[in-house]
Amino acid sequence: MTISDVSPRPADAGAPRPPLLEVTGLTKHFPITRGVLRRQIGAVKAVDGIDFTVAAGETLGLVGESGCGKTTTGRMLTRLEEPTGGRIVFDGRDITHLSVARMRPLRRDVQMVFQDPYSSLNPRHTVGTIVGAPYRLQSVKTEHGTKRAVQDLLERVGLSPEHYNRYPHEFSGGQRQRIGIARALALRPKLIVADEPVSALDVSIQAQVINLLEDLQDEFGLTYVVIAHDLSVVRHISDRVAVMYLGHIVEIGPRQAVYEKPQHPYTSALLSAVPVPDVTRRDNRERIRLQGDPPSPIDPPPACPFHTRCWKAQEVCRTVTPPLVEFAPGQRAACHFPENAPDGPYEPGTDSIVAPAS
Amino acid sequence: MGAPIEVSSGEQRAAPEAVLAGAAGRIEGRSLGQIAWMRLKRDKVAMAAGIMILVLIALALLAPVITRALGTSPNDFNSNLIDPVLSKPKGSFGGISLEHPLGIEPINGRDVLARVLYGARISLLIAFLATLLSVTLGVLLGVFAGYKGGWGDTVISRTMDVFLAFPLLLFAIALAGVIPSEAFGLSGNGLRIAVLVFIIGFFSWPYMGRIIRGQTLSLREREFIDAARSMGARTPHVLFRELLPNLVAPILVYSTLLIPTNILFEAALSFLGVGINPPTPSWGGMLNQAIDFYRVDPMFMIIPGAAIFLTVMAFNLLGDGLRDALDPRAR
Amino acid sequence: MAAFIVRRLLAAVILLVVVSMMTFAIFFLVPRLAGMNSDQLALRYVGRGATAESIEATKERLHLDDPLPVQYGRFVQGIVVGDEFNYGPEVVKCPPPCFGYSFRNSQPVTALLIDRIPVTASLAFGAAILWLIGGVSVGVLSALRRGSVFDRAAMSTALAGVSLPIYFTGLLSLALFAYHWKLWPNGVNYVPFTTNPLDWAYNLILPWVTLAFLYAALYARLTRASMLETMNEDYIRTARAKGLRERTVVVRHGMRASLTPILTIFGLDVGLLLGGAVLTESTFSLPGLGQLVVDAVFGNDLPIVLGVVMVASVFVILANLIVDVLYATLDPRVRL
Amino acid sequence: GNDSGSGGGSGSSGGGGSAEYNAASEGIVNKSDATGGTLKYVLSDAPDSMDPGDTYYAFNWNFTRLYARPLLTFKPAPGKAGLELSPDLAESLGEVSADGLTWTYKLKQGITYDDGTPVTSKDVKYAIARSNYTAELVNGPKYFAQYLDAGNYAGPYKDKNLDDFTGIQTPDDSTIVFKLKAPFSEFDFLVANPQSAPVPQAKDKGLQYQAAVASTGPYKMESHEVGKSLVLVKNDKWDPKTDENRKQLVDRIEVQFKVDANDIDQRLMNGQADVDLGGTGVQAQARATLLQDPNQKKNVDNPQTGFLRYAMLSTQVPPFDNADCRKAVLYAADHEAIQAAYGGSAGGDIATTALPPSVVGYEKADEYGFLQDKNGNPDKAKQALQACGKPGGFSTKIAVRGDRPKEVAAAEALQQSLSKVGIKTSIQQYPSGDWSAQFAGNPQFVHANGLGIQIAGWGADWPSGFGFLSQLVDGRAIKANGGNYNQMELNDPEVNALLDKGIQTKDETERNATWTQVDQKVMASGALLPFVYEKTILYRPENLTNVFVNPSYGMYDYSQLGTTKK
Amino acid sequence: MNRPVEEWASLVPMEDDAPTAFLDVRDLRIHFPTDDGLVKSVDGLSFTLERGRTLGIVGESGSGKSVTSLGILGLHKGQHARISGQVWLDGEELVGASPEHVRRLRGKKMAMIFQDPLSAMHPFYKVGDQIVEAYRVHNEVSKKQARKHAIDMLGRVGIPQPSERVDDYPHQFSGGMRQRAMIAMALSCDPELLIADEPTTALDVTVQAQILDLVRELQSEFNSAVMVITHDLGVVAELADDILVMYAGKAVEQGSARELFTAAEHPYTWGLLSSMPRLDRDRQDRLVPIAGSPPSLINVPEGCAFHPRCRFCELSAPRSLTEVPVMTETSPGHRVACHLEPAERRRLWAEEVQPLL
Ligand SMILES: Nc1ncnc2c1ncn2[C@@H]1O[C@H](COP(=O)(O)OP(=O)(O)OP(=O)(O)O)[C@@H](O)[C@H]1O
Ligand SMILES: Nc1ncnc2c1ncn2[C@@H]1O[C@H](COP(=O)(O)OP(=O)(O)OP(=O)(O)O)[C@@H](O)[C@H]1O
Ligand SMILES: [Mg+2]
Ligand SMILES: [Mg+2]
Repeated sequence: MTISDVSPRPADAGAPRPPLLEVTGLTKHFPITRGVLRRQIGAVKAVDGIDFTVAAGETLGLVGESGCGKTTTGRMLTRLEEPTGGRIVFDGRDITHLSVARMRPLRRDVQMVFQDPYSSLNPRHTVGTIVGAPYRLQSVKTEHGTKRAVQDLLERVGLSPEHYNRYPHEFSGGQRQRIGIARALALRPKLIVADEPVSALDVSIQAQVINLLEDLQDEFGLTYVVIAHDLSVVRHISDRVAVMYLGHIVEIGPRQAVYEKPQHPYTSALLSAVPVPDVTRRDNRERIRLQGDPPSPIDPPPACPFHTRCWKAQEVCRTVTPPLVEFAPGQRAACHFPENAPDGPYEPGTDSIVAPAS
Repeated sequence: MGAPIEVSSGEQRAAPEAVLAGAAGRIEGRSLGQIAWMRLKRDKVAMAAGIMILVLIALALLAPVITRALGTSPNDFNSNLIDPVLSKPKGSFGGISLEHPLGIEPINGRDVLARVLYGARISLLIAFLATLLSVTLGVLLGVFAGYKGGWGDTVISRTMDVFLAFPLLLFAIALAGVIPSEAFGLSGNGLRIAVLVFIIGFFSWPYMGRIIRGQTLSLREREFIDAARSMGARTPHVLFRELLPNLVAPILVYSTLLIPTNILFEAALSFLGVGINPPTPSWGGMLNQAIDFYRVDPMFMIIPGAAIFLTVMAFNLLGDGLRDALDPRAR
Repeated sequence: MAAFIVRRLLAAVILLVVVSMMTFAIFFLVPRLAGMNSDQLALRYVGRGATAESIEATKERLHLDDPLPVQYGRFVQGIVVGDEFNYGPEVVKCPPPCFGYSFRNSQPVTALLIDRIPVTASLAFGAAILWLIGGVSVGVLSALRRGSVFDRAAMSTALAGVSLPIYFTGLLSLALFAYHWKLWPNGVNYVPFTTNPLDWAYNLILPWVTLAFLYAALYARLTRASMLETMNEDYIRTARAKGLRERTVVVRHGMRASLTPILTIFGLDVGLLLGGAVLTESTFSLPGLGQLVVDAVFGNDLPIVLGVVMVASVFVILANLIVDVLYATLDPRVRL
Repeated sequence: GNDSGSGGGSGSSGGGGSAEYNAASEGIVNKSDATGGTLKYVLSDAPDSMDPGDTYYAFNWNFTRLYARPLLTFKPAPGKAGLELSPDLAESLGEVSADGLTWTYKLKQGITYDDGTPVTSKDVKYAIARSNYTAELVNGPKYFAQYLDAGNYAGPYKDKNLDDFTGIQTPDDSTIVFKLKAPFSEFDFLVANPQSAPVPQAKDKGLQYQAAVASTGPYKMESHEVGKSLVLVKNDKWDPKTDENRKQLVDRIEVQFKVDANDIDQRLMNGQADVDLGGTGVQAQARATLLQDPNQKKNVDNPQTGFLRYAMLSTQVPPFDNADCRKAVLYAADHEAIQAAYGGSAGGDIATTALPPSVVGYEKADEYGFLQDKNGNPDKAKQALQACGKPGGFSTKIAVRGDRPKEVAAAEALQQSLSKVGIKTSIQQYPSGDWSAQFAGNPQFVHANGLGIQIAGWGADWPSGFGFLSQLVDGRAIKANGGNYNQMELNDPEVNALLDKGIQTKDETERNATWTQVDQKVMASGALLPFVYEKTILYRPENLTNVFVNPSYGMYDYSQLGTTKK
Repeated sequence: MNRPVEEWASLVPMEDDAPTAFLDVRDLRIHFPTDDGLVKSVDGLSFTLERGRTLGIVGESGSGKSVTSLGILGLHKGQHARISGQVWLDGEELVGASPEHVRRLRGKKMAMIFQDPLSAMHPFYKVGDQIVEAYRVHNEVSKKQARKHAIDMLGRVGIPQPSERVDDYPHQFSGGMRQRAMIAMALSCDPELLIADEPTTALDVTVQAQILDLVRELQSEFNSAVMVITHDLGVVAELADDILVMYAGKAVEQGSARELFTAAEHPYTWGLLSSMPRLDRDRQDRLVPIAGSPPSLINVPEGCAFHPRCRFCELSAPRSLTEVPVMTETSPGHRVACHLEPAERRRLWAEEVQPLL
């Protein structure tokens, strides 16, 4: 028996809604300087032209290996990093190059949850100060005063209002992450970018935070961009998933499609590499084992960035950049030889790693 | 199947306990400062040093009262106690007696105890004010350089290099030498103190600046800074509300360690003869006088030397203790 | 690496220019700001028999009437292409690097510097070797026996060491060792190494030990802290897990990593000392750069002050550079 | 028996006084003609120059005679006789013309430099030209430039033709004639300065001449590392027959500069050095050791140096523009405490006059009763305050050279005694380097900062009232721009007139009486508060022979010393 | 299936009993006195491990996993740790043995792979030299031979061009390569016991899979005993034959991997299993977390350390609040420390827990 989605999710409602966030050709290159005059001799192509949209109320999961540009993307969305190129349109406004001052009012609508619960809270501030900071910074008046609002928030994220005067070091990792979430929620943002919100937490605590994020989304109609490298977490939390590799989005689509019928070989490889806590299937799994590590973003391979590790790579992969093509409804991948495309070359066996839908 | 298990009720059962973050037992809204204070209280040596510093400050403040009670004064001559031919105190051990517990000065027989006490005022005052100045400069510039990076950082860092590459003492001597007797509405010793404070403070800020810059650099990478920025915090807010409170510990520690350095600096200047105007006593000045007599009247050198030593040592001990207490890694 | 060195050398030149300008400003500008005119400046150098004519002549000879930038330009020019100097009946060439001539006794500053550097260098290097050996070994032992009687005693001594002014320890040791116990009945008198190496060493022992005591105390504390930190590193655990002997762990793994930063501080300290150990030299009356410059400061002998400051800065900058290069060779992670 | 004593060192010291406390102040100790050995001089500082024409230190005027012979010099004798002049290069003292404007000297025959070249009167002329008329040699006094009638002579470095220097004429190689602007009766003293020692024009290297001075004396330079060391060896071209003023006893003289003052004492006592070239006496440390130990005390001399230590009360700074206010300070001063600052009784005798005793013209006087009321006379001081209209006292500043510990101590002592009568003072320290140029010697500065009291000292350029006082009390010489030694700004027409009169008076007795008058006038003004007639404590190593203090220099006469050490 | 409750202690052979297992840890306690109190990092831990088998130790952060492994290697010496209990390795007791003796065994008989390969390798020495060093302490060979061996080892663990990379510094390696190098170093002396402390936590999934494969291969090749420490149940499931679950310094459940995944009996194990989202099942609507936070090791809750977070605490109250449960065998090779009745546990597993997985 399966537990399918109980509460109807907006993404499942089918009808496409206007996107809250629209990203086109987003690029970030960090310059590398060298020599006597510190000339720029190259760049870390951390993010190299990515496009995606996020509809209001949905959750987009961003996965990929370390260094593929997830965090950089997230930081550009919240304008903590100035994009080198491309466009970010939020709620109909181009925020790509807004000045700090012009950006300030918009910050109410875009908030961030950070990865490290230990470094994301100022150890010298009380919980009340931390969670109340958004009100003060944005000069927002609340009905019953900031303190009440903060205490309500604390209660909402599962902390006690008495914690108002305590300091972060008195809390465990999971509780700190709740404080961080409360802070992000304070101004009732439309979009929350969460960069690895649970990867620093203990297994036993992760689920608490994931549940909380989901509950809050329902309650406040939030839109999430969740960055994570843990594929199971991403599957659990996202409506749509984008897979990044070396600064590029190689596949993006609805959760189910991506996990069950991945088009890009890299997605398949990722999925097959996840260790499964099931001893019974230990020895009869078929695995795709990628060789080596991702190449350096300073000097990425030409054309398809994945061709150096791809078992299907052919000459065309080395010369022609595959466009992001829609292979199934909403599911797009950048591959010359997609895995599960109806008309693409088909390699049997690799899809067996994913449990069949019911 | 089945209703999802109610999460919240279960979660509130567990008491929020910091795993080893603070002390065991009840943790009732205790700030890191309070924890540090608790740790410090357990550090007997640091506490003793702290008490000694307090006593010293009290002695310095009460110097007029104490000397009056003892019936001495720092500037009164006791020529009758001086050997007229040899210019040194009659009797042994620098003329130690009941009336003059620490002996008397050669040449004119001034009471050494009174002078040491009054000297403490000058030494401490200059050291404190100079420390204040260098800490203020060091923190402002260090935070700015560390946080802003780029050109500002380059310029400030290079400036710090320049200052550190300087033979400071020379400049101090040179500057102290050209002090006019009246300036900025100050004159006499007031002006000299101001100038000494300026020289010492102005030349020692890079030490603080470097430390603060380094700390700021690492703090800047902490996510709470990004958090503040992502909420639209302006730079002053980030600097003063977010960064500065986290710099309190290093500032406190290194100020405490800077004070003894500055006491030594002031003493060195006085020792080289560019200190405070006579007859106002200062420890370095007393040592300077003592050079001429250190073999015939060693007490006169040992006493101000010991005063400097004990004070500097006390501040160093306290600084070490503070560092241990405030060190986030220390357990 | 080469680019790094070139860049640093460029930066060093800029730094030297800044340092020299600051020195210039302090010694040339501040007196003027304090209300001195060029007559009074000249009066400093004409002696008791000053007449209006000799003041005028001195002003001219020392270029005191030139605007500051011109004077500074002449100074720089002297260093780069040399200068000439009027000795009276004849004009002599001063080859680069020419730091000018003493305002007081008209000696070429460059020669004076060359004369004094060996004294300061003898003092600095001798003391440096002592304190490096003493401070580091005490620090390492203290760290390894943390909390032991040795550790406590060593650290208390070290604390005392950093809390004692050098002139105090210097005078005390002179009083005791030199005069009371008559180990140096004539005090400390510098003898060049080339004249008599034994005398050289004999006369420097006291300053060496005194200076080294201060620094050894500092280094013992630094080393101990650094060593404690290193010995907590994961790679030390790895070394132990490999089954290495404790000695190997401490020496090859612990000390290698913990002493590298100490070495860089060491380089800087020696660099600073080479520019003149003012207090030590004046306590022991060693005719080094420090003495020279203190005398020059008190005597307003600006060319000497400038010369020593420049030499001192060069030492510091060179030490910085050497330390950085050394660091990069010792720590493979550092890329220049 | 043979078993007693070590060696016969004492045997060679034929004749002369024996070692006793202060013996060399009045007589010659260890008179001896024994030759050989090396004399080691040490100096705590570096001299301004070893060029006889470019130095203003008494010890150097004393010492340079070993290799430079001026026209006249002071008699090598202890006591008053040492204040007299004796012919040196010249055959006799100067012959003055009737109008007092021309002084003529004849050179002795057969005097040569160390290379054998004969000395001519042109060389003497050249020496004076270079030392007084050039911008390079600035250290020495410029009396010749001041008194010679030389027009606008540009000096030998700018004007190579010596004939343009009309202030001095050399009719022949052995005659030299000085032409003065105005009569100057003490001109002989001027030519006793080493500036009149001949310099061959060809050998003059200006500032570098000091490295290799052409010698006329019994010694010549073997090596001279400027600022570090100097070695003199016998000059075999020196003929004792032409020179009754010098001896050539030791083979070699070594001078080491920049030795720490305390170490100098140590070396003298350990026999590692023979003479402290500076002649300023031992430091406090050694003083205590020497004076406490009778065995050592006999090797100590305690002569007067000819220096007066004093405070000047600035007559232009209120309330010291009122003579009674000045006198209040004089009365209130605790001379004993001040004497202690200068080293107690061995550091100087309490001074009561403007002229020190070693100067001709000195007459004993004690107008204010300093000697009776050694600790001050508060009653008189209060009367004086009353008289000046400040019965409750007033406040002022004491300026002092911060790098002179004794003067600082004296300032403190003065401050203490003044406070007892209600005169409040604050002490201001200034670096001695700029003392006269910028601070105490600069009237504008003094007025602006209200420096009422200034502490300093003075020694005569030659031991006469004029030599001592002319710079100190002549009000017409006050320079508005600084560089003054008349820091009290005393400008008393009577004093000025007396100075003019005295220097033109040919009769010595009458002249000296004028100086006494000046002294009295100055004291009466109350602007000068004499502290002490400075004395030094000289250590006299036992091996030194022919040791005596020449009062003209206030130290041992270096032209006579020998040693028993081989 | 209600077998009489037997005390775990009675199952442990007494000291005089010759240990039969290759590694036999008995009642190991490692406590650290600190200013804030006594940290009982490991508090009465016992387990055995045979050659050729893999033991997985799971538990959340701070439960004492690393301290246990370091304790076995004798690396707490000189750290003010209070260690008691016994560690028998191949018939030798190590806790009481001389440090020098244990040192000789380290690296040769037992070796360790650390979690963070960057900080675990000396930044100043070349990778090859660090392997050479490990090899040469225990083998009298020339430098050249040792170097050849190091290159061999690097090749064995799958580093491309080992003869060139041998001269690289650790920071020049990528994360995966560093971990391989660590493994090469650990295996350089063919240890019989290999302890891997979170060998893949710092790595990406694709690299993690490579490393897990490698460990598996090497184990079958060397037939060594392997202890894998992790908090990722997936990793354990891939590698381990047996699993030990730790909580607050104690073992709470131990059994074969199959047993633990199919019939876990401790509520904490249930919590672990149900709180993680799993790719191999359908996506659950909600995850079932373990409530609360991990306990402090200074103030371990009285009674069952897990009781403040246990959903079923009431069922065994008040014992769970006062009495420390002991490890009891519930089925052969499967032991649990829980106050719940075994039958009750099985019922809860079947009805409340398993369906949610
Ligand atoms: N400020 C920066 N300057 C230079 N390079 C940077 C900077 N920030 C990130 N990079 C580089 O950009 C690339 C992408 O980094 P990013 O942090 O976005 O990756 P990520 O996907 O979040 O990785 P991880 O999973 O490790 O967090 C990396 O190669 C990183 O080294
Ligand atoms: N030297 C020590 N002194 C004091 N406490 C220590 C020491 N070493 C470890 N601890 C404590 O012992 C407890 C267990 O630590 P351990 O490292 O074994 O946890 P772990 O299970 O490995 O956790 P993780 O999964 O985070 O690695 C921790 O609370 C730790 O703080
Ligand atoms: Mg990231
Ligand atoms: Mg661990």
